[in-house]
This record gives sequence, structure tokens and C-alpha cells, in this order.
Amino acid sequence: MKLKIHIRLKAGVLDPQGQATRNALHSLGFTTVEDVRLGKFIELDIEEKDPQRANRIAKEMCDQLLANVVVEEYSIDII
Amino acid sequence: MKLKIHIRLKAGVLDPQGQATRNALHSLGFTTVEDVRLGKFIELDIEEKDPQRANRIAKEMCDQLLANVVVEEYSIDII
Amino acid sequence: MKIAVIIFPGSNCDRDTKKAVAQTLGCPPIMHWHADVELPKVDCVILPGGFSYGDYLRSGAMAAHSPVMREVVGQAKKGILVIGICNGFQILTEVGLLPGVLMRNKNLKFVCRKVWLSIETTKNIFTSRYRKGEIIGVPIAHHDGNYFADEYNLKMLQDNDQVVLRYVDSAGRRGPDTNPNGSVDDIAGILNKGKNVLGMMPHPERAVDEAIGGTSGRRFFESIT
Amino acid sequence: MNQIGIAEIKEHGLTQSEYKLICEILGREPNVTELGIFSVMWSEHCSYKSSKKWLKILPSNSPRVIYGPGENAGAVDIGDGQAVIFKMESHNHPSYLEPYQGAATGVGGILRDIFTMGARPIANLNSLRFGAPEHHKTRHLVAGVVAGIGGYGNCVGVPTVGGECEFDASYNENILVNAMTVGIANKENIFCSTAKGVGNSVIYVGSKTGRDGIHGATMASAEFSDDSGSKRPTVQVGDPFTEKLLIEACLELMDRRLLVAIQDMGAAGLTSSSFEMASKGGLGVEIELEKVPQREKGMTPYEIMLSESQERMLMIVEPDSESQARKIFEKWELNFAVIGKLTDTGHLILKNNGELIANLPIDPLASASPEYDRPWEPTTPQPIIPRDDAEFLRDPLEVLELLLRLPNLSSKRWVWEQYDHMIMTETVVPPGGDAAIVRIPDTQKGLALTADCTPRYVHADPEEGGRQAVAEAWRNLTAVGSEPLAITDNLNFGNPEKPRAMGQFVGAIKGIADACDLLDFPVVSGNVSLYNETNGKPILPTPTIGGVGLLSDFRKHVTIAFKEEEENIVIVGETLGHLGASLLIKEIKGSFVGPPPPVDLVNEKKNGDFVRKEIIEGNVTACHDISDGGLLVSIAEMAIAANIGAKISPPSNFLAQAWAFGEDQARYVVTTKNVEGLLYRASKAGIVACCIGITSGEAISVSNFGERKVAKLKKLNESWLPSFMNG
Ligand SMILES: Nc1ncnc2c1ncn2[C@@H]1O[C@H](COP(=O)(O)OP(=O)(O)O)[C@@H](O)[C@H]1O
Ligand SMILES: [Mg+2]
Repeated sequence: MKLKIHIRLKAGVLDPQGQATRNALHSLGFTTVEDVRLGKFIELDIEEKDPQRANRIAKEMCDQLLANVVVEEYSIDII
Repeated sequence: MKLKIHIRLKAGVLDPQGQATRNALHSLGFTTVEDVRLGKFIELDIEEKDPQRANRIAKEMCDQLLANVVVEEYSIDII
Repeated sequence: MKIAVIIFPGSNCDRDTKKAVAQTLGCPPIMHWHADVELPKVDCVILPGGFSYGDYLRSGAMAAHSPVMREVVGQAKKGILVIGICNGFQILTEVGLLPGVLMRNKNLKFVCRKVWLSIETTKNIFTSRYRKGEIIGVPIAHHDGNYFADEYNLKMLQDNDQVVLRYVDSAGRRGPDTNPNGSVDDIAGILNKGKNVLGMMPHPERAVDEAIGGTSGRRFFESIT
Repeated sequence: MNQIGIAEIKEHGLTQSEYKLICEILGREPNVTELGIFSVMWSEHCSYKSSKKWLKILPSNSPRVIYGPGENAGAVDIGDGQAVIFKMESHNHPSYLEPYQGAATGVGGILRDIFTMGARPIANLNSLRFGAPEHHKTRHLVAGVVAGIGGYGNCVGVPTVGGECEFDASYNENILVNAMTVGIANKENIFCSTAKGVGNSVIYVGSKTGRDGIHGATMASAEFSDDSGSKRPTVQVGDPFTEKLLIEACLELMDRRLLVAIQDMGAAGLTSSSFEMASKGGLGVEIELEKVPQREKGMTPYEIMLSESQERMLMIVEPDSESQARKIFEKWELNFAVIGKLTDTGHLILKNNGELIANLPIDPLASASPEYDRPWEPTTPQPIIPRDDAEFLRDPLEVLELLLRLPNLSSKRWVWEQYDHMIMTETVVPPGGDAAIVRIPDTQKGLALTADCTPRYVHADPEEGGRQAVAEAWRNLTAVGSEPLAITDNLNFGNPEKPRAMGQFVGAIKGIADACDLLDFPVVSGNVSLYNETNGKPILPTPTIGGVGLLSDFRKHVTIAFKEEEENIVIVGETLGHLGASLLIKEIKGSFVGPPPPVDLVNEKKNGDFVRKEIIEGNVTACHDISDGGLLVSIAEMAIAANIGAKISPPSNFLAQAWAFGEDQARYVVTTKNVEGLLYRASKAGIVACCIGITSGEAISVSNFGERKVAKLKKLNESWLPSFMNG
């Protein structure tokens, strides 16, 4: 089973990478860009048939390691 | 207009981060995890009405800055 | 005073820290491999700088799950001293012993240079040999030193006198040009509530030798004895 | 299986006559895996076929040299049972294609060359050349390369303490990234790559093998063209975390003496490492390819043998030590696989699941590796520039301002602050001076390190330029108070099949050899990078010299910074005002014209030996050699480093500009508290030295011309690169 996990900074948390990327885009002439947020995107293969169980495991992995829940939130898609 | 860009390493390119993450997940007991690939996920707001133009601009931004096209590939979603 | 320095795969300031402890306190610390769960009985644990697990995924994230860290957290809760330097600081936030998180430097670049720090408080063991308000020059070397905490935690840190170090200029002034990484409130180092856990981005172990980097970091080590 | 046509041969970068030779050696046609192996072994990169003949003239001996060229790196005795081990290597083409990973893997590769020999790496340097700042790719390349070098070196925890970073339009499409690593080993415990002991195990450690950089070595031997975009997937991704583990694991293994021989898998991966090890030992080797740890499914023997995946090593271990060795690598969570054994057949035999894949005679293949005597053309000498050119009448302080903010003279702080230059806590003198100094752990000794080349001199006169590059490295080491020990070189040139480029190469080597000889400064390791051309346009010939010097007491060094006011400023060495190929000439004429300053090696040695002695005896408070931009630039750099000014008076019998900005060699600026003593000792030794002013105040003032605040000059000097990079 394949999982796709998106991890992004929570609203209100400053995103230095996003800001710097936005500035860089502006200086390249992409001036219509207004806001940039950077996140992580993790693709996982997991040996698991049951989507619900896969989802639960993914949640655990995010809470324990993949995301820093103090500042990040995540979403899980199962394919 | 909102854009979502996914950037991942091309197939066959070494992913040290994915590998280390997989090992860490294993040692946390998530032994059913088989493969982990780490990528980037960028959300952009862009002042642009025409989806086709937005798509073209996004492509340019990826080629020029956001992605490292030598080892990475990207996909663009317009919302 | 028994001190242990933990070595994670990818730690690279472990030898420097060992040298600094030996030089300032006269006795070498125990060097403890992270996979050996049985933490020796010590009074102080130092988590050294470096790139544990390459800092892949997130700085300090994987080391935080290393077997030895459960022990360190347990001992810290019982009151032993814990110092996290640079990557060690990142691990301490990941493991929850310290609030907040260390994000990518504001300009996205690794930065290695001497910075000026003000000693914000001396009401804790780690800075007890410094003067409050003293300005010291200590090297930094990091990519992820941009400290962030939400307003609630920031207020707690301030109200409870947990901010130990701030980035300043040589005259003690704060400002955007003196902050090398964009950290909130110019924070360079903090304590936990119990004031037995210290996390700092600057490297005191690089400032204990007159011939190399000066000696302004010595008292961090001397203070703990 | 044998379906090799003209296309395959060409694709593998082999000529028809080379192919015929292969068939003769084998007594049959090779199969495709064998052809692949030949192609990398005989590539320019691995075989040095165009350069071998000339490299032989480089002096490589001195009583201190333990290993010269031929091993993974050079080793030099530094007393007390220790050796310094160092080498420089290029990663030019990959860094142009993918600056971050190209530069990062360049650092990774040179680090492996050093710890392979049993040395703990203690310092990195890098010599960088980029295209013109105006070129649209330059900023992106600078950002990526610097981040990549830092990203790798910082993560493995080796300080990057020095280097150079210059710009010239000739590098627009062909940048140079030369990385150097310096390590310290126990003299009794240096490891070589010579395989010994029939029946011993061949062991693979480190990262798994993937389809990385297949044909990388042949790529590094082919000229660039506009379609080089299609070669892109051959760039590899570095994994510094694994490298760090590999360093620790290998050093632990060596410490326990569990190792017979070891070789890193560099360019041409498993092929060249297994070949070289067996060839040096006069043995055969048998490898079972299915045992090679693989990252991807379905890899062919061809791919496994030619992969350039990083962070891998090949070792020879006695069967009895195998399990102990395995334990060490398991502790560090690294792959460890016994993939074969040494034999007495003299053949390389590859099997995959029992099937014979290749069978190649090692010795004939190695000794028949082609060697060419390429035709070459000497470079036409440049006409002398008349000294009384009326255009030289500009205010020297104005010129100084112009020069200090030139890209090539501007401060490179922006670069080296992205490198951890302090880790290991032995960095006595950080980047920014003539040579960096690192203390040798647990001793009072220090090593001085520098990397230098002045390509515009080499271009104008390859032989003089080659001589100058060595002399400048020697001078930089001397200027901090060290005794120059030896060099490594990285010869970056154009297409050797063109007589002009080959002539530059030959000339530079002759000059280097001459200087090494006279300065007693042997070449102990090096690297050649040819075919640095794009669409027929070559780079400036760039023989980078990496120099290492020894301080028996690291405290007896000086830096370039003025120390106090009211000290005398003395120029050691004769000032003639040579303007050919100088930065001033470029400012006036818009291009570099004229011959480079001549290098008088006898003077060079005499002046340097004098300065070094004065430094060690404590008579000198600051010292800086005079190089690019001449005397006034050197003085300004000393002032800027200290925030202390100077009062200077040029001699009246001189054109002020030629005096201030001429680039005569063999000169140093020193400051002293006792000028009479110094001048007396100089005249007794027959050395030209004269006092030209004192350190004083907050400005540099030149009599009859006015003054400039040091703070202003500092700002000019330090702001060019950051503002360029901020776009
Ligand atoms: N790429 C680089 N990496 C590290 N240090 C550098 C780099 N480029 C320049 N530097 C440092 O800047 C200083 C000046 O360099 P350079 O002008 O080449 O010196 P010199 O002419 O005396 O050899 C040196 O200390 C050098 O080490
Ligand atoms: Mg110099």
C-alpha cells in the first residue's frame, strides 16, 4: 500500500524558507507571486492491506517522527 | 490563484534522507515500511487569473529555482 | 562531577566537547555511544553538536528517538544536568525537554562565525560564573538555529527567567543585524522550567583555549561543578 | 554477446586503435561489460594517457616524503611518528551540471582518498573558478557550489579552512571546483591499496550500489558541448552522513589493524578499485557480483561494475579478521559484504550467480594502458609594456578603491562563513589570511595550508605562470611562519588534442617542476583535469597548487593583521614596478597585456627564508605576501584585517602607480617594533628591504596623494560578493 503524507507548518508559524523562496522568486522577476509556503512530502510503501490500519500506522509515524507536531500539521492520503 | 507543486527525486537517484527516515521508522518498530522517499511540497499564491498562464509561470519557476531538474522532477496542480 | 557526552551517529563535536571538558575541568568525560541503553550514573549529560543522522528529515528528529534519549529524559526529570549544544539543543526540543523548535536560518545559509552574546540571567547553575549582562564572544556554526516558540511558550520563558542567552553586538545592543539566524526575540539559549536543562546554539567548547577561539566559553563548563 | 560495433566503441570514448589493442590483449573481442571496463580504465581520467609523459618530470622526492604520486594521496613525514597526508582533486564537470551535488560529492571523494590511507581528515580547502559575474549562470553556480562544499564538509565535521574563489569569463560554461583534504596519520599505520595474500577476502563496505554516474569517468574526459544537458542523469547525490560513519568505521578498523589493503571507489567505482588493488599486488581477483549490495532491482553486471555511487570502499581482509571487521561496520550501521577473493591467476574474473561475466588479464591491461605524446605548441610570448606609459597617472588611492572591490580581490568572507572552519577546535588562523593554520591534535605543532594559482599569468606565459603558482603557495606558507613541506597540484587545462592547449599544459608543468626543484618543495599528489572547453573555447590554464607547511611551534606564527599603531612597515624584496599582466593594467587597458612578472627562484628562496626566520624569532608582528594588486593592496588588506591605518611614503624616484601596484614577485610586507635590527639583518643577508612607513590612525595615507579611511576600504572590499549574491 502506498501512502502520501504532506507536512506543513501550522498557520501562524513563521516560515523562513517560504519567505526566502518568495524573495528569490521576486528577484527572478516572478513578481506576481504573493505567498509561498514550504512543506514536506513523503511517499511511503507499506506492507499493509487494510487502509484503515495503514492510516492509523501513518498517523503514529507522523506523531512520533515524521512531523514535529509543535509547529507542523500533516495530512495522509492512501492510494 | 493557488498552486500546489510537488517536487520529488527522479527514480533511481539516491535519496539519503528517505533511506535514513526508513531506518529510523524501522527502529521505532514500524517494520512494515518498505520504502520512503522524501520530497518537497510548495504552496503558492499567485496573482493570475488564467490557469494556463499560471501553469506556465509555475513551470518556469520550477525550472529556474524551485526544483533541481538534474535530479528532481516536479508536478503542478492548480486550484 | 561525572559528565557523559553522548555520541550519536553523525555527531561531530563530540571530540571537541570531550577536549573542552577535560581542559576546563581537568577530567575527561565518559563518552557514551547512543545505542548503549545503560546510561552510566552521571551528574551531567552533554548532547554535542554535529549532524546526528545527517540532520536528515529534521535536525535532531531521529536522534531524539535514539534509545539513550529515553534514559536522558528520565534522568533529567530526576534533576541531573543536561546541556544540549547546537544539534544537542535541537535534539532537546525534539524530545520535549525544552519548548519550541529550531528552524532553518532566516537567510537559509549555514553560518559559522563568532557572535556576541549577552548573559541574560545567572540564576541557574550553567551561567553562575558569569555576570548578568556580561557580553561574551562565542562561535556559532549552524544551518538550523532560528529558534521559534509560540507566544504562550515565549511568555513562559520570559516570565520564568528561562532565556539565558541572546544575540547582541559587541556593545550589547540588539537588532536585526546582530541576530545571525532570525531567532525569535534574539534567543540563543534557553533553560527548562526546572533550570537543569540548557539548550544553546553557540559552541562554548570552541572557546576554551587562549590560542584558539579565546576562553569566553570556559565558564559554562566551570559553572556546572 | 559480442556485438560491438563502431558506435559502441565511440560511445565508450575509445578510438579504433585502442579497440584493436584490446582485442590483441584478449585474443578475442570483448563483451560489453569488458568493453565498459576497458573504457573507464583507459579514459583520460583514469589512465592519464595525455599527461603521463609530462607528469614524470615533476620532482616528488625529499627526505620527508613517505609516499609520492601513485598512492591515493601523498604522505609527508612531520616528525614524532606522524605523517601529513593530502591531495587535491577536481569535480569541474559535475559541478557545472549540478552545482550543489557536484561540489558536495567532490568533497566526499577527496575525503575518501585521505582516510583510505589511515589518516583522520583535519582540514579541507577548495579552489573555485566561476564565469564572469555578469554571466547569467554565475550567481546560481556560486550559490550551489559553496552550499554543496559546506553541506558536505560541515556534516562530516571537517573544517574548511581555506581556498580561493575567482571569476573570469573563460569559465562561463566550465567552472572549476578543486577540493583538497589534509589528514594526519600515524606513520606506522598508513594503508595502501596493494592487495596482498592469495585467498584473502575482498570486502565491500559503505553505501549500496545504484545506477549513479555510470560513465562519469568518461564524461570527465570529454569536452563539453551545448547538448551536455542530456548527460545530466550521471550526476550523483552525496550522502555526507554515511561518509561520516564510513570515516569512523574505517579508522576504527585500521586502529585495530584488521586490514590488509583498502581503496576507495572513486571514478569508475568497483572497476578501477578492484583492478588497481590487484594490479599493484600482482594478483588476480574474483568477484561475485550478486553479492554486491545493490540499491536498485535488476542491475546488470555492466552497471554494477561502472556505477559511481558514492561513499563506498573496497578492502582486503584476512578471512580470520572478517567477523571482527563486520562487527565494526555493523555498529556504524554500514553495509558490509564479502564479494570475492584474491587469486593467483592474474585475472579479473567476474561472475554473476555462477555465470562467467568477464575474464580480463590484469597486468597486460594495466601496462598496455595507452600513453600519448601529444603534439604541442609553445605559447607566444607577450610583448613588454613600456614603463613610461602616460596613462599611469591616476591617483593611487582611487585605483586602490577600484582594485579592492574587484570580484577577484574582494573579500571571500561570504564564502567561508558558510563553511564550518572551526570544528575540531584546532583552527589557529581561520580563512582570510595568506595561509590557514591548524594545530596538529595533541601537539604543539601546526600545519599551514594554502591553495593558489594566478591563471592570467599562466595564460600569458605558461612556464612563468607555473613557476609563479608554486612560488606563491610557498610564499603564503612562509608568510605565516611555516616551513613549506610539499604540494599537491590540480592541473586544469583545455583539450590536450589541440597543440595550443597541450603547449600550455607542457609549459606549466615545466615551470612547476622548476620551482619545486629550486624551492625544495616536491609534488606528492595531484590530479589532472583536461578537456575544460566549451564549444572550442578553453578556460584559462589553471594549475592550482595546494601547499602544506609545518610549524614546529604553532604559537610562533603571525597573521596579516596589523597589531598596533606606530610600528614600522617594511617591504622585504625588491620592488621594480612590473606591470605586465597586472590588475592595474587590466584597469587601464581593459584587458591583461604584457608578460607576467618574472619569478627569480633564488631570490624567492632567500627572501622567504629570511622572513620565516624573522617570524620564528619573534621580530615580526604581522606579515603578508605581495601578490595580486601589488604592494598597496597588501597594505590595505593588513589594515582592513586590523582596523588600523598606515602612513606610507613612496620613494621619489618611482612612478607611484608602478610602485604601488606592480606585481613583482618574492616580496612581503612585514611590521616590526625594531626596524633597525630587521634592516640590519636583511642587509647582512644580502636582502633588499626598506621601511616605507608606519602603522597609524584610522586611515591609509600615501604622502602627496591624501588618505582613505580603513573602514571605507573595508566596506568596499567586503560588500562586493554579498551584494552580488543578493542580486
Ligand atoms: N573558496 C574559498 N574557501 C575558503 N576560503 C577562501 C575561499 N576563497 C578565498 N578564501 C580565503 O580568502 C583569503 C584570500 O584569498 P586569496 O586572495 O586567494 O589569498 P592569496 O592571494 O593570499 O592566496 C584566503 O585566506 C583564502 O583562504
Ligand atoms: Mg597571499
